[in-house]
Amino acid sequence: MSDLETFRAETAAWLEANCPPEMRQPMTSEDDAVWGGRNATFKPGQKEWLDIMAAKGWTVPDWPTEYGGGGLSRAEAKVLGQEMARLRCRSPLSSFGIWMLGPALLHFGTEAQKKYFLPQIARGEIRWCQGYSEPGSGSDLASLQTSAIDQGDHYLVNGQKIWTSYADQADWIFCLTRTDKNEKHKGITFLLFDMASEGVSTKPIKLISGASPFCETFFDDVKVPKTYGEDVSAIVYEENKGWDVAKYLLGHERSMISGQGGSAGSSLGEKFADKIGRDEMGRLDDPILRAKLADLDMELLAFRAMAERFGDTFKAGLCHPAQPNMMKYVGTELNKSRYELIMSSGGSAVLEWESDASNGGLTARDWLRTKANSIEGGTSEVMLNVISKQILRLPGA
Amino acid sequence: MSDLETFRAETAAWLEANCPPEMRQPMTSEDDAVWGGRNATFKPGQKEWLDIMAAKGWTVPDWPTEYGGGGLSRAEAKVLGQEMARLRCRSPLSSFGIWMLGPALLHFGTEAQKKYFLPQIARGEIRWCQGYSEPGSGSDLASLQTSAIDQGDHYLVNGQKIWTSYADQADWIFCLTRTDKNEKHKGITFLLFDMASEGVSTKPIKLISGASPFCETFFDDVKVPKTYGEDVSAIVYEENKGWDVAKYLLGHERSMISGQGGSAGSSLGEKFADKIGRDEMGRLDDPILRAKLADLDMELLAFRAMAERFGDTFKAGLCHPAQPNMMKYVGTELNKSRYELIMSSGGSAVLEWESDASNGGLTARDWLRTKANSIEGGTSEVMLNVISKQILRLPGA
Amino acid sequence: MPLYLNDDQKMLHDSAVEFMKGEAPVSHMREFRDKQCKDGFSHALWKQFAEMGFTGILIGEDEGGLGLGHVEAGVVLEEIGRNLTPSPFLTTAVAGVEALNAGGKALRDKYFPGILSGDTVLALAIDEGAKHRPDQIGMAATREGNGFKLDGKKQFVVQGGSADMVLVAARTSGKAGDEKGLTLFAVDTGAKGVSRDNARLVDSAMAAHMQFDGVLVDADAVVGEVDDGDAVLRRLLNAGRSGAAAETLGVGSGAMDITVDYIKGRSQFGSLIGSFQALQHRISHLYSEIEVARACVLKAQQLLDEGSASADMMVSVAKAKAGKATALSVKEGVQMHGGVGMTDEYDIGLYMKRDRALQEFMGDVNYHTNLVAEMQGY
Amino acid sequence: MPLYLNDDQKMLHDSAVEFMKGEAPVSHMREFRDKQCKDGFSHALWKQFAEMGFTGILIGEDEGGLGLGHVEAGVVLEEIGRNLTPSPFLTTAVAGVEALNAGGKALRDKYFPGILSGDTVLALAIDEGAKHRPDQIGMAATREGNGFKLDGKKQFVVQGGSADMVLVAARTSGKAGDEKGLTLFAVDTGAKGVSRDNARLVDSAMAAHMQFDGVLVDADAVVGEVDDGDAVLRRLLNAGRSGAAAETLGVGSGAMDITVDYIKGRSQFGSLIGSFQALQHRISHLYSEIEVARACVLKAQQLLDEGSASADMMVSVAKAKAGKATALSVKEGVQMHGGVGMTDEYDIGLYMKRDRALQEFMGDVNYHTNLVAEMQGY
Repeated sequence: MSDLETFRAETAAWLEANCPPEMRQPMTSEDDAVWGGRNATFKPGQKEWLDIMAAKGWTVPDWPTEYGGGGLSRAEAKVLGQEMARLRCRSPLSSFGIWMLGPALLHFGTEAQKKYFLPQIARGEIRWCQGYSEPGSGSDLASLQTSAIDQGDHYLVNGQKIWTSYADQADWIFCLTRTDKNEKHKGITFLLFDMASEGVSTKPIKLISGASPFCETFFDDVKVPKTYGEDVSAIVYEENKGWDVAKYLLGHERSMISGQGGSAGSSLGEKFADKIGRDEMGRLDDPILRAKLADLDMELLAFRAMAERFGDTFKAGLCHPAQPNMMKYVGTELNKSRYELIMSSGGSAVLEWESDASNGGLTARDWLRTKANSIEGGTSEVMLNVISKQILRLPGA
Repeated sequence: MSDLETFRAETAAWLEANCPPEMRQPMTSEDDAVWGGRNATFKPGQKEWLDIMAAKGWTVPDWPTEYGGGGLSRAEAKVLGQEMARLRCRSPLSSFGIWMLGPALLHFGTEAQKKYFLPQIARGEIRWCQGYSEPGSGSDLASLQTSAIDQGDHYLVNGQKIWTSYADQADWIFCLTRTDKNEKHKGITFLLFDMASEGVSTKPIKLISGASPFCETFFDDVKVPKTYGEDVSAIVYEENKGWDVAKYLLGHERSMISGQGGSAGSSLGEKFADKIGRDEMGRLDDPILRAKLADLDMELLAFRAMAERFGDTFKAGLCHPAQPNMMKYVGTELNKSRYELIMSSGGSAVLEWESDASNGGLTARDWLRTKANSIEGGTSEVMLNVISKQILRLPGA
Repeated sequence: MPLYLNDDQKMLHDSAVEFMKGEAPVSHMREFRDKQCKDGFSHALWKQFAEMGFTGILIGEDEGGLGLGHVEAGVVLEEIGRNLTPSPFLTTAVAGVEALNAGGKALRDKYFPGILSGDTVLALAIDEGAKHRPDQIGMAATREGNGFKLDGKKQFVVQGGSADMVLVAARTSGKAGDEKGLTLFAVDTGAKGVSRDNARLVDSAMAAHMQFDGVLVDADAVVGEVDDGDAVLRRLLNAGRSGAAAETLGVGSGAMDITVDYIKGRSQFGSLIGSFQALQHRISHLYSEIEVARACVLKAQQLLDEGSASADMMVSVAKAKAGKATALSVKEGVQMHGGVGMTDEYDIGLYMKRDRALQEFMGDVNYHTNLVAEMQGY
Repeated sequence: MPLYLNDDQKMLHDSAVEFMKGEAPVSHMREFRDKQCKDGFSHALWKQFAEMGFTGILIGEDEGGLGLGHVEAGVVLEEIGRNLTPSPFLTTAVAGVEALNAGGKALRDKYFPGILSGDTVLALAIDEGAKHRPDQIGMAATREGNGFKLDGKKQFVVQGGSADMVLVAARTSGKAGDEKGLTLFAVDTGAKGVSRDNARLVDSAMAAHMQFDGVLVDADAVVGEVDDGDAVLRRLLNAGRSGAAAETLGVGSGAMDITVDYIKGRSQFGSLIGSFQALQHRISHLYSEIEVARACVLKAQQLLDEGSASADMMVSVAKAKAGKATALSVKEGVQMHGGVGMTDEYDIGLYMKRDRALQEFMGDVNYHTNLVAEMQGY
């Protein structure tokens, strides 16, 4: 047995032995995700599962062990993911710290920052939010205006962010601020600070899906110390170089989001054929819908191949650095199309918004949620601009 | 019986009595169209039919009688068209003089120009071609460079045109020339001159369909007199105001072309169902193709309604002046889609390019021909620019 | 008949525009949504519809109505769509009245006065599954004494919860799929055995799951002919479908207009986003689609008013094309709004939700595109 | 196996790129078209293919070939597509050899040497109507003595006019539509009763209408099993389809590249048209489509080489997606070229024509999309 197969067997056995039974049930609502943080509330089994996984470093399996990670190789981490999926173990921790700030710190952070922040993230002690977009700067992120003025030992932060995910529940924020008004991209600084600081306030934004996962976040003379403790800088990378960190994270985010379209496990047509009924020839009894489902199923399978190829070439350093933009564009548009057909296939039953039969309008709310796929993390239009410029090298792009 | 119904009955009787039997057979090739001109050749019945119609003014039924027209009202002209279609009478004359120059002269011409040129057009004595596009100026027509330099009693014309329809068979040309290099739109003059003039040469362009309906046309020190005879000006409208004439004609051309998508007489799906075969339920036995045909048939019926509405509102002066651009865009794109499905439905049989069975590749050549629909007379992109600017009034459009 | 509104229709259009903008704009819909109104619409507004004469558009002049046609109904419906106005107009005054016009005088005398005064609300009980399949109706109506006994379930009965009467399509003979054997009944919702389970939809309209448990109705309740309800059902469906197409067109047209306004005012990268050519081309394409849809809708209504044999085909074309164009309009609308398009604060998301519900009502794009193919014989 | 070319495949790719660009670029295709070559391809070039080893890619090493797989065949086919190279490679060295690999040693000994030397050309006689419907094969093969007698017609036999042998799918039992009862035969074109009517196609390739009038073949001519040719036919089809997908991808990719170059050089309204955002977005979308198609094609070939059970599905996905992306590529290509795109002088129109022929070869987008639905069970 290869080392990897040994690892697989041991991992499976450990998961079987240690994962609480509640954590092996399918999630039924957004509440079932564990976000951690200072004010975390837990359902049965959640805290236990988080702690046991964090102790093993498996909330962040491929981070180095000295920062709270599992120290697994990429191949081992993949095996862990596969075994967790196979045994239906839930993810122990959802976290922008893991997905976003962690990778940025691993790449740009000082040793002191890594030692201080990463283990907190790995153990789910601090819940982070991301302060990027502002009301006036959507796709043109670098036009942001939230100012951080150097006051010697601290910055004075004033301004407003928007689309801050769960800002009302977050402990800390990683935040793009303007430290030089005379520059655009070169006047931005990537700051870390506590959301409990005086002068920080948040206001949830109600979405068309009825949910409010995002906030407006206001900074009114917020004092951000330049260092925490002895030597932990509040700035990631350097002053006025925050755009480099942001760009890195955007690329990272896009390559994460880019897999969305491929997430479809099974054929939509197969799923709906029995619900809608079959004609005398055994075909889904709505010929035009069937044609659209067939086309979508073909596209989903095609995108699954693309996702595999992207993953392989990305890891091997063989794909164009701007390729995540293409993946994000195709994957999100496909996911939107997929949900349009889910709504069409569901008919009037999935129009219901509050009924028990519709699980509180789950399908319709999910459908509306997908409309943000091609907006958040860079709009489809921005993705196409990037492809034009960086891959096709078109003039003036 | 209303006057119009009386007119209809009389017209039908006259057509029955006067239209040669050969001219009531369907056209089988491009040669069956009569273009007239100094070097015209005729098949049996063609000359007779042209002369008898011209004598009645019915080659241009709604032009005034003093210019060789039939003097019919718009309603009468429509009835004539309907009766000719019903009785399958061929058009007696195809002519850019009738379609393009005539309307321009009727709108902008002097009395002397109208008296001189229009009757020749109506009788098919002079075959005209249109000198608009140049190699460097496609969509940006007004950037044209062919120069016409004032030499007192004549202009000296130098330059090159492209996409001149049948220039190699035309007698005269209506031509956009540059008379002021310091202006763009306001430096263009609309000139009329004889293609037999010294210094004019033409070279047919071979198209992907295999046909060569267009030429490159070269002007090498061509002398164009300022007037023909006593008082017939070679300029339509005024010097440096040729762009107004061109714009008028482009609008006219677009509203003519705009009907194309609606020209489909019958349902494509119906036409192909028996050829491709039917499944056990009687449906066209290619479910995805059937869905596409159904969508196209729906779109064709929709566009037919649009064409009717456009015609009605256009005549009544109720539609937006830029609406022909929308019609041209939708109609030509639809016609291209239609031919794509005709090719799909025909399968390998319509791939043949020279065989008798495929009528010399007629379907494939027609298919390729449609690709020009969205390029000639203003590209789809230009149409969309015009809608953006003139109808939606978007900034910077 | 030229394919544009005549002077009288234009006047009606102007007054519908003014009325809906003044009395029932999007904020009105938000108000009724936010107070979780159990009927999903304002009865006071319904009275105003009556005062404007709208509810009597399809009712003959001799019966106190305006004696107008589907074109005029469509004029009102397009404004309802444009303003997302919640109202029972389509089910009551368009599809419902159209069906009753094919019924006996007794039925008309019973229901028209209440419709004309804005007191009565009708609903349509056609669908039995999650998709619109009127050719598959299986609900049973068996003869019982002088009348019939109805047993079965109906879905997606829009306004079913507040309706005074529902028009119920059921089988008096044959089985699901048979062309003959359908009968249309006017059933008072107060009748014994009728139960209604109201559900709020994505667009905050209310629709009922209805159950009929041995509901007894007189022979008088039959609209049209027994076992031959196909004709009256088709009239009802054509009116409902062309009406829904007109309302959809209003939604698509309204969504486009607010999007054009938005991109004229929003700056990114130092320019108004409406100046970006990629967006210009997409929205100009959308404009073209909406124009084509408008032509289809008007044509279908004119053909219905003429009693033309080709009305069925054009109604399906109109419902399909309006649905296609409007789906594009709300999709582009949300995308071009960007992040704010996802918020409840902006209206564009409401247009997307309304479109979704209208897509399903009386057959979606796929259903009607397939009908076009079937009517063409392939 | 990672989803990109390994080092050996990359080397093969580089040599295929260089070879095709040097020996058989678009001008080569124009030359053979303009001289109205009756075979539609260069026999000398076919010899060069053999010298390069290309014709032996799918032939085992023990039989003198390279013993490689569909990925490698696809590498060559993509360059054939990109350069519009006329060649019998796909029918002979890919689909033909794949079928013979499932046949007996006698057949392989008979044909492989000629294929390896670039002397032999094979063709595929599958289609009987204008559309690809292998499940509807009706051509009769009846037992006669020790062998079979073939009677019937085949259409769209690409390279049929110049082929030395055709692989003919016929019925030895059952009727059109039955799954069992098919048998695949290797029929020498010189056999008595074989007649061929050659036709030039839109892309200047040649395809034959073939007629078989009582053509007698030995039992040795059977490829695979009698009455059970389904398995070998599927191998032939999968090889042909994935190969056609790779060639299509080359066409689409090549068309995109020349279009990108064109819009970088062409000015209108004082700007390079490649700087117009509407065009940028459209061609960036196209780029994405081509990338996805490339992933599918490679995946299908890898699965075939692995002998995976999911290869059938992915082959259909690849043929459909490559067809869809390439149809878009040539459409956008001609439109973005504008007027010159319509002229024979520019290459883009030739890509459009080649795409059209490839779309029909071995099942078009519609056919394979439908297969995806059927394989998924709806």
